[in-house]
Amino acid sequence: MTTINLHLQQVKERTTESMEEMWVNMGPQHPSTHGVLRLLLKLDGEVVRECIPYLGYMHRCHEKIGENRAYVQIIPYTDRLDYLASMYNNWAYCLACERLMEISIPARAEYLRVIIGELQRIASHLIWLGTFGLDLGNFTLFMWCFREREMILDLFEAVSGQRINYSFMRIGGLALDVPEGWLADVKAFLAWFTPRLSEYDRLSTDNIIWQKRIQGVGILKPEDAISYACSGPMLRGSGIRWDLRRDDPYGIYDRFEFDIPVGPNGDVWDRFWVRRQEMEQSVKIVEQGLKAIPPGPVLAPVAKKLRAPVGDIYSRVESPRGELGHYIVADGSERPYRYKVRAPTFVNLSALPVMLPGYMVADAVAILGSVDIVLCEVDR
Amino acid sequence: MWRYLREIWRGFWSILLSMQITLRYLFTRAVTVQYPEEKRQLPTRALTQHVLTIDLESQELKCTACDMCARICPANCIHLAGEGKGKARRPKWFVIDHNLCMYCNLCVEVCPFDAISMWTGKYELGGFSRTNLVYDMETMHADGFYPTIMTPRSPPGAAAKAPAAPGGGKGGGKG
Amino acid sequence: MTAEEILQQIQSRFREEIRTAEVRRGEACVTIKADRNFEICRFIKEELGYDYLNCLSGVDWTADKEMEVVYAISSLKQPGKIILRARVPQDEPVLRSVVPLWGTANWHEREAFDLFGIRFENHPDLRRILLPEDWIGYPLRKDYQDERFVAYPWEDRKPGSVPRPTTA
Amino acid sequence: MVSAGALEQFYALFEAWGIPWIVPRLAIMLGVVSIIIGFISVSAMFLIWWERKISAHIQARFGPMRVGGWHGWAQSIADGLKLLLKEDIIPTRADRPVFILAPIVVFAASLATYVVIPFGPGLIVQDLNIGILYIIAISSLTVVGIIMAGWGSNNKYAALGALRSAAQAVSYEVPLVISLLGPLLLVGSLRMTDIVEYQGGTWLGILPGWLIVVQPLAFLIYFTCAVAETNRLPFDIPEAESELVSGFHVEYSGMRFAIFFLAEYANMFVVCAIATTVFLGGWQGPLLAPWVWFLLKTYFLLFVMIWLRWTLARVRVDQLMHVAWKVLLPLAFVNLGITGLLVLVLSPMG
Repeated sequence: MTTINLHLQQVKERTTESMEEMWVNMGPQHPSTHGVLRLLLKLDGEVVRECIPYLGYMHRCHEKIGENRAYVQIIPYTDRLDYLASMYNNWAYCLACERLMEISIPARAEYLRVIIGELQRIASHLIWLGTFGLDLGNFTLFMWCFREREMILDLFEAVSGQRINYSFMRIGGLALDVPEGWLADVKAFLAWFTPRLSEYDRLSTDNIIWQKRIQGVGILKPEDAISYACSGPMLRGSGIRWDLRRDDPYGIYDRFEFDIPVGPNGDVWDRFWVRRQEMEQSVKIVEQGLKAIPPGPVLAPVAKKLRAPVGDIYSRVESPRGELGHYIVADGSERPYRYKVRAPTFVNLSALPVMLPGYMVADAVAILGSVDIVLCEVDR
Repeated sequence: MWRYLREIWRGFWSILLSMQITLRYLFTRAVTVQYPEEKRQLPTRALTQHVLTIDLESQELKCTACDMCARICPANCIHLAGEGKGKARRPKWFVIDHNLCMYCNLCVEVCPFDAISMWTGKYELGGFSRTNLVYDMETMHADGFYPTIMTPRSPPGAAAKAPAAPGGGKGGGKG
Repeated sequence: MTAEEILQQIQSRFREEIRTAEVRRGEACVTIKADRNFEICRFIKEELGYDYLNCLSGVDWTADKEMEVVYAISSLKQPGKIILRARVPQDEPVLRSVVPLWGTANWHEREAFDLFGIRFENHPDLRRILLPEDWIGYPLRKDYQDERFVAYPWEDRKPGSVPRPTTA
Repeated sequence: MVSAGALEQFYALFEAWGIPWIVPRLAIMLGVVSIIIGFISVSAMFLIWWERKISAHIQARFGPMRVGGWHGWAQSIADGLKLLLKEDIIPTRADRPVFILAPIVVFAASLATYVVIPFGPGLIVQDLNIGILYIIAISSLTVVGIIMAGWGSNNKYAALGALRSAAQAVSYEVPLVISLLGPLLLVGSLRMTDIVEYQGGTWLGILPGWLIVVQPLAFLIYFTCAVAETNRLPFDIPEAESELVSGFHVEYSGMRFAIFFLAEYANMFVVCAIATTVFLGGWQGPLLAPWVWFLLKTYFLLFVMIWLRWTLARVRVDQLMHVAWKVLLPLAFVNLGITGLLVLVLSPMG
């Protein structure tokens, strides 16, 4: 080895030594972690080399609470899991119990569940779009999305009396029928909402900065998506056409016509675009539901004190964030013996350390935003 | 070269388009409700403070202290004791700790006598101490007709007053 | 593949390890002995093609002095679901980790370790995930005791008993 | 602001009384500085209020409505008072002198640039014959203050923000200066008043004689760079609220934070004032008083800056560099080359 080469190598070694990688603590209090999530990022300049998530800042042992409550009493607690899609959590839990206890619910309740659930999906995606805009620095989009979401909350408030934590579904149907004129209000909302989507597009989708920021960033390969059991828009963004509403239909989703948007590349843009299109599909589903909804009761006659037969069930639905599963073990008493929530964002978030390395800090924020986490659900 | 220039033009043009839509919004009406001056009209079903409903003729509480609501409450925030036997049974004391209440409406749904309601429209519940949110029978005693799940619409007979029953479940203001 | 076929395949391959096997609600439910859980999972993933681990959850069967790990496995390409249960003794709850098969098992197993104290061998990073690192005990075990934990007075409450809040 | 003759008389008066020559000059300087600071504070407060109102109405809300009665006009004053009264926190492990100096450096740099802004004919503190050069030189001092803030805070986010800011300032100075060279070639002077007076006539008899008419590309490049120089969206990566939690001033609170804030808005005013002077004909305009025209044009540009901020998302660091070196710089050179050629060809005839 010549002297110059030796010298070069020494310089190289020294630079790799002195090029210190920096551990940056992103969170628990950080505007872009959407709650109290702590990410430990190893930064090489602006580039993320490694990411270690720390969870549990919101842990309240939802499952232990569930084991100490009667089946009906758990419903209000499910609201507090994914507080941006409470109706869907209600539905998922009630559906699990209904499957376990073999209760069938009236047709009107089924239709109302679909209508309300899809409105909830729109609301949830809206808030995702808004906060994602916030992550990318576009505050205006956030406010616009909130305005439309408020209208959905108004609709839900007229139904259930609550704006966030509805506790509206019951085992066997719904707590109440919708008030008079509510379905017309939903129709009016849809008519107002559809043109708004193109306004959002003007501000975000068509905008070059928006496109450049999220295209080709945070790629999640399909095999990784399956290995990490990602679900919902995360999975569909990676090019896998999988939607429980179509592939394992629950409720009456098999009666509805809708497309399942997928993105080919698995980058942040695809996840964004999948959610953006899902809003349109949800509008379509709600419109079909409004046309077909029959009159009748909304609550099946169920016993006051619900007891589930001995056994267990893993029931899953397609919540706005992905596969929301409930694993319930019943021992024949009024309370579940074991109650586990397979939170979609908990599982989706576990793929974050795979997606982050190699991208910049600004991308890290966008990628984390594209996972669409709700920390209350992640930590349970 | 051509692609380069077209890319620049596309970027410039898309930014102009975005600016056009924000400019249009600059002149639209704001949707904010200026809260203390203006108040939002709540729908009938808005869950607010608990109230113990009364029989409008005899002005007596409908509650028979059957403890159903206290048993169903997931947060364990309802406590009561009754006195008397049979039909004459009435609550001796009745306490709801609103600090714990999750507004699930289960207590109202389970009540067989239509004796408790959350559709009261009283939502300004703030106080300076946690004990302000612990309601006893006196604070929850209804002063007139309140809609409930069994009688959701209007009071029977025109004589009764309806303190908080805004009409229909409208979806709030639009645009 | 129907649930019966799945059952048949697993049974023909791992006759010794299987404790019970049944088909319920169209799902193949298999209870296995814990010592070869990894091989069975690999068989299910690689040879039966059920490559999507929906959920991994622990259950504490105190009455049987056993702990259980439940794998809910399905596939994105074919119908059919498998509920695989592996039972381990309560005083020595150790299993092989399935992280090499499914990345998602990482956090699920950490959660089971955190809340049930089930230990997974070969897990790359078996730490507590939801609770603080210095937490003592495993809260989801049925015998978990903590002075901060107040049981919900469900059966034993009588009208008028224990008026906790004071009047305003 | 005062004509040279009057100043000489003022100095002579003091000399006659036997007071050292430094005293009247200091008095004048102090007076000018306090006028400028007063102007900066008032305009910054107005700008903050204005930005909040514009952003609110873009987002279908009202913005501040309470303080002061009519549309919350006194909100900024109240906020300023609050910031004055707040506790001044200096992190224990901060580099104290650097930490304390940083906001002052930033503010001083933006303060100094006000000296050569021509508000109207005669309404200029010091009409330097190198006015533009002076502004460009002084305004790049801001970045020193920002790096000091980032370093002195001893915070990783602040350091990242400061480094981003340094990279950004270095890159955007280049196209900014080169885009200004085109108009300056036409004018043939660096003096601010000369530039404004050059734009007095009309182009082809109908268009106003503003340089934006013949130099639209230079104006766009300059304006883009100006947005970047003032660290505003879409180029606000040094503070990048959602990534770096407001970057270099993350550790600042109270009055020091207020000074950063003030300097940002003062800088905005400066870059828009330069754009008005160089491209929009400065104080030139019919009917209204010259300084009104100047302020109107400047505030229109400020409005565009605010409007941009509430429309666009933030770019990434590498994209920022891409825009500076691969888009703006070549375009600026092209513009400069074409302008130079035209000047060369046309000047013997004209």
